Amino acid sequence: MDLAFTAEEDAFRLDARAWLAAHLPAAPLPSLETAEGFAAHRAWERELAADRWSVVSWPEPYGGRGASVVQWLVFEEEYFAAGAPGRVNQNGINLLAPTLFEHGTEEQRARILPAMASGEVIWAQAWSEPGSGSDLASLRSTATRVDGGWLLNGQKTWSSRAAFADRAFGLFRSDPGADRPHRGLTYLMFPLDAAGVTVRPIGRLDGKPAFAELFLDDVFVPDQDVIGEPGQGWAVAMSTAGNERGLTLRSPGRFTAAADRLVTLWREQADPADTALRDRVADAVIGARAYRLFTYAHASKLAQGADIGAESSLNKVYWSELDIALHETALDLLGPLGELSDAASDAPAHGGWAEGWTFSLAGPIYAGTNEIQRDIIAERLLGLPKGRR
Amino acid sequence: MDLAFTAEEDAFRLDARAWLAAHLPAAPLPSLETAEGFAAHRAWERELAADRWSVVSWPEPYGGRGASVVQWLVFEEEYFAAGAPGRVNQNGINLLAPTLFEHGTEEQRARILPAMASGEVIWAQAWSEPGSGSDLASLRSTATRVDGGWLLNGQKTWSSRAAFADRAFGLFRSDPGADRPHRGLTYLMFPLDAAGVTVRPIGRLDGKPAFAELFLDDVFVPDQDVIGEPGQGWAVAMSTAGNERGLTLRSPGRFTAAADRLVTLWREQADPADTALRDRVADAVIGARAYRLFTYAHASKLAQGADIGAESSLNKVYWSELDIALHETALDLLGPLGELSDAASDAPAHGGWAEGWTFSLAGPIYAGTNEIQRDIIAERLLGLPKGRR
Amino acid sequence: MQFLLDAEQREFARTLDRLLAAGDTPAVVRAWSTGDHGPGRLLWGRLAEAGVFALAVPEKYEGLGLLPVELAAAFVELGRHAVPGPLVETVAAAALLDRLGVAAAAEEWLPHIAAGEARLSLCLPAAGPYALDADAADAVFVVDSEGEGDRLLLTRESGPVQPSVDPARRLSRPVGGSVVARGPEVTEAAAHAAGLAAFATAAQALGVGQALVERTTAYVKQRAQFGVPIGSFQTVKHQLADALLRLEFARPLLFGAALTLEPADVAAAKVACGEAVYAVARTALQLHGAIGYTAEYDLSLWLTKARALRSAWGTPSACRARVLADLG
Amino acid sequence: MQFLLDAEQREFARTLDRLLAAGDTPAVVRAWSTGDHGPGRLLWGRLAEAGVFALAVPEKYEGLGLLPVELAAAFVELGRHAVPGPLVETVAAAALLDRLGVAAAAEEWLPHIAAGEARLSLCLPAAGPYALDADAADAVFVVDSEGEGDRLLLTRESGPVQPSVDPARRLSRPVGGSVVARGPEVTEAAAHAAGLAAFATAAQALGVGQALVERTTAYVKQRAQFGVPIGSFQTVKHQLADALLRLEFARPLLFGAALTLEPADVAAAKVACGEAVYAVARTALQLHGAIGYTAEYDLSLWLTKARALRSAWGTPSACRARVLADLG
Repeated sequence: MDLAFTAEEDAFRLDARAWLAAHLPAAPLPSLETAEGFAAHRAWERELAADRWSVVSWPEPYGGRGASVVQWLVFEEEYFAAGAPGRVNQNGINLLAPTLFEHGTEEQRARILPAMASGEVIWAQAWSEPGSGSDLASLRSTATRVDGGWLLNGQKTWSSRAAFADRAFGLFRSDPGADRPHRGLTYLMFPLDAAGVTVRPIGRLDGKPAFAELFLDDVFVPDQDVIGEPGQGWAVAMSTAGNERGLTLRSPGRFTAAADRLVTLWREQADPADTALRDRVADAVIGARAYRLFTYAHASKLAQGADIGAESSLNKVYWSELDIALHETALDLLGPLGELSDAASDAPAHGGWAEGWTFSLAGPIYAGTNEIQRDIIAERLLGLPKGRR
Repeated sequence: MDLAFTAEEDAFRLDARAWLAAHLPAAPLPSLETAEGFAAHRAWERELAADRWSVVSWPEPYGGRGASVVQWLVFEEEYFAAGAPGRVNQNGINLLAPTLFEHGTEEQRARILPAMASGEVIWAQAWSEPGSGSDLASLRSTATRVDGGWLLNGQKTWSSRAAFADRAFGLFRSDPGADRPHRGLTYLMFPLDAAGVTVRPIGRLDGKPAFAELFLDDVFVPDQDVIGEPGQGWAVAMSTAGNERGLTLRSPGRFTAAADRLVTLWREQADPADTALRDRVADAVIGARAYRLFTYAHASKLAQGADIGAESSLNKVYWSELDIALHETALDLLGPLGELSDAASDAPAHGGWAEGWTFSLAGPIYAGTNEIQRDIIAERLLGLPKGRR
Repeated sequence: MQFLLDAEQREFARTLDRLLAAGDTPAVVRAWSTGDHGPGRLLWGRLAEAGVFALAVPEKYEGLGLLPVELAAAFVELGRHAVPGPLVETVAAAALLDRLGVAAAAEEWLPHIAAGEARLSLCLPAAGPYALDADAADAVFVVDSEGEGDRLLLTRESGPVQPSVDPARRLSRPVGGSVVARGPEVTEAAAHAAGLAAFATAAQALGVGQALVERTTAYVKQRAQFGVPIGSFQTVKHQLADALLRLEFARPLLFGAALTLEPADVAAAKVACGEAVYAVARTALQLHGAIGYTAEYDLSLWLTKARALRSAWGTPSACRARVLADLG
Repeated sequence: MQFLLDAEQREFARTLDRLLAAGDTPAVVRAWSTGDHGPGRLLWGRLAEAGVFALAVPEKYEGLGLLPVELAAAFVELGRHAVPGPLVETVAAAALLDRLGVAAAAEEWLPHIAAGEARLSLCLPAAGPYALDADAADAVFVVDSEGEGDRLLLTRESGPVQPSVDPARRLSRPVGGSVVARGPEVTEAAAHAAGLAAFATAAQALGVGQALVERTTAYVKQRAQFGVPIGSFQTVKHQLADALLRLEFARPLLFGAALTLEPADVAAAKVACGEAVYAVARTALQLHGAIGYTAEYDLSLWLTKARALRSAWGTPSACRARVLADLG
């Protein structure tokens, strides 16, 4: 049992650190949930990609470095420790790409992945529908077979990044007569500027259009943009969902970096005798450390060929609650400044605490609500009987 | 809107205070969950009764003072503030007596209540059975009609006080053919030393026999010890259950007094700069105050003739969680002493924190688990649909 | 002992509820958030007609006397309908001017406050450097320390708006001002005003929490997943039960504080209402899911306010300290 | 990077598990609680044969060297089976004697510890005045401060037993003793021993928590109310899910600390394991209901230990302070 990095991993860390030090934007980019910020973040993706830092864990032919899971974790630690910008293409990189690696064709990978790696094509996810959130199997948008492809109809919602992105991916009901709700679904990709697509941006709590509604009216998708077999979309998507909830969406480096910033804030702002705040700061540090070590244990299991499966639900609940607690502590440390939005001229420079807090509040909701995750933990990890919930 | 006491209420308070000051035992009585302590607490009941302080809210003919709800609350405040002994007959006074007042016959009241008021007869409750805890309607012990009375058979458990008490009350299935599980039950009283009754004391977490199992083998109960109509036991018991969960079982005076003792402990033990402990002490003070005021609002509603009903579930959850938090805070304040049982010679004099903590842990379980109470709050106060749980 | 609102007080609250329900308050809030104060001023006038501001003004200045129970009942409704504006600050400023005893200032402002013709903001040292909605106020009263003691300033320069996490709360650091009074009387009046502000904020927070529980309860009854209303899931039930529990045990602390206005009682009410409203907001958001996370859905008007009210006019930590400090 | 127990370490834990499962450990605990140490001593001997105590003794004293990972794995199993006795204290005393470098004392005690022939209790200033199970120990080491610095005493007088909330933990204030060493070496060795005690206690706590979750999971699968297993109720599921979550995120902190034994890492593990075990015990009790509240049901053996282990050898508050103090 060890936590030692190989010489290669150490070298990889130093490479990443050096590159980030040389390339990091001088000032924080504008919020990626704005048109201006989206463009700035796309440019940053391009810069990352130019030196093969945008998708380190992918094979080299697609723009990656073939990094191991541990190398990827190392990269993420360096990335967040440097305070580097948010990743505007994370829907594509974390959700769609793993599906393409597992279920896509060679043609699809060659066509789609390099453009994703370079930021040329930014992806939105299109999972939810107005009636289907936690109950994803109840989707009603349809894909109808036509010559050479499919026609999409219906409505998607909570489509993150869709306000400014280029393409989207999601599930559509291709066989309305299937005997169970999660059968007869097909996994498709489509352009957001295609004929028949209407994108209505939706502002999140702070007003920024972090997601959108998509209205689809006879949107043509060629066969080449179906992933896996038609009708098998649920099985195809589940590998992505596991990924979304698990290792990749929230890397430990994000929380260790945030905890470090919190400690700095605490030292600047707090009376060290205020043990109530001190204990919460300590809990953030301990929680981030726990999440990091838990992830290294996962990485070790993966390296041994083990499957993570339902354990990813533990990750999801843990990081989402840690993230909220950490940001609430920061707002309390800020005192009267804690009410300010990051757009306020008085807001602490390089803080981002208000936006971070707003973002954290969504954590227990998206990628499978924490209620669903706890059901999964109880049923699959502890073997408790299924109930009606 | 006011919280003002009348001159009569103020005089009542001073009377109670003076009596308590004159009669309070010089040293704390031994735990009432021991044979020695049980006897001492029975003697204390006798002393209370001699001056009509054992059942102040009862009518005078039965040994009470006809006190109003507010006067009862005032008495309880004084009682707990004085640090007076626990009430060994609370099962009788708080659970059985309200049922007798509502559903008993005049003969039953005359026969049973004065002996209860004086401590001559101490009562145990016998609600639960091994298979029936939260699901009380699934009781299986039987009452079989015989000439002049009933024969009881079966097993009761978690019968608090039964290790040392004189008599018990509970529900028995008198009509096994009834169409629904909560029909065909009869409310009966029986002596614990009757032929056919076997009492097996059960030690709680600290080993003290705070409750017992009762094995009933053809125990004869005369008709005069049935409360209400045979077969109507469920309806009869529900009034008692509401009472148990509501105002009477846990009077606010208990928690305001405990919070005061906690503040004293905090001042003795804690670094005032330790805001983490300070905040928890403040929360106990605030919580006890909230529970007191909430109860005064209830008392005002009752005085207007309103029914409390499902609101008593709010009480139950609140005081049980407050009680645990308060005692956990005390244990943390005590530092290394916090691990000691109250029997330890090093334990703080007049502390009782360890026993209080042990006792508090049962709060969310008995008198309807807090899970059941939250179901009731959601369904009856908020009108949410019944689920399968 | 009659620790319940009487029939007249309950009717007063119902009147405000009807008035606000009829006034499309969400549209007023959204306008206010963009700096359009017109609809908010109209609503302010109607609230004044109903007597809200007169509750904080003594009779000799054309008010109804300081009536804390009615004031609490009113602010619960104001919170419940997410009414924007320097409501707390105006009544607290009234309390300050009344307590200060500088006749000219009292005569100049108090009758106008009672009549709904003056909106005031307020900035006191204990509550941080920001004044709420100073850009919409007729004036801002500022207490600061200078040399030998506290002084009270009056300014009409609100300073640039510093956006809050609640778009309907427009913060700024007021600039300059002329001296109205100096000395220990200012300190004492400021403490009195800060207490009343904490008290009114507690009431407002309780009302916000109540709206969040009401709206969430309604939502989970109709929102279906897996073929049943989500309100039939036990964890949904228990989360809402806990939310109700928090509010129902914060409420008596609020009205208990109304009867005394003692600092420790007000602090206890502020802790309980402030912690409750934030916890309830978390629950409301979680049970709504993504739709609750959007600015266009009205729930957001209450959600964003919850965090701000938890700390405004007395952080939980400061209030807990006060509760223990005053135990004597 | 291989942050998992290897096959040999897992097999070692399984061996201990089998040994303890075969030994009717609950009966041993109950005897121990009444002061009957016979069965506990027999079990101690079997644990020593399996190599448990040798893990804390260097090879030159007939041990296996200080092997923190294996020690953690072992103490998880000891906690999981609620093994009574001064287990933590004996390995911490071994660490103290090894670090102190007083050859005579090390030679006298360490080989006997490794062989399971010596049970030691330990009393260090930072952890309060009580020694655990001193009445069952062959000797008690006590560090105290006198005049110019710390000194290490050895005593065989255990003092009267002070009952703990956990009947299987017999506390006392040891009396008198002869001086073994003085000076800064004692201070340094005591700090090292306190760290190892906190570390072993964290592991024991994690094991206790694991047993509580295992037993409660089994119970809710078979206990029926309202016609179904209570484990099918969503709030029961979620309470157990949260319990598992706490343990599974405390575990990596424990083994992370094993790799460094750095005070801050040990403190983080102690906070997480200590808070987890107490929270898990609350859940276990609640989901068992009344039966969990009884001394005769075996669950109580773990429940009562949970509270004690949360604070033993480092309160959560002290450990949190340490985590931040050492961040540099």
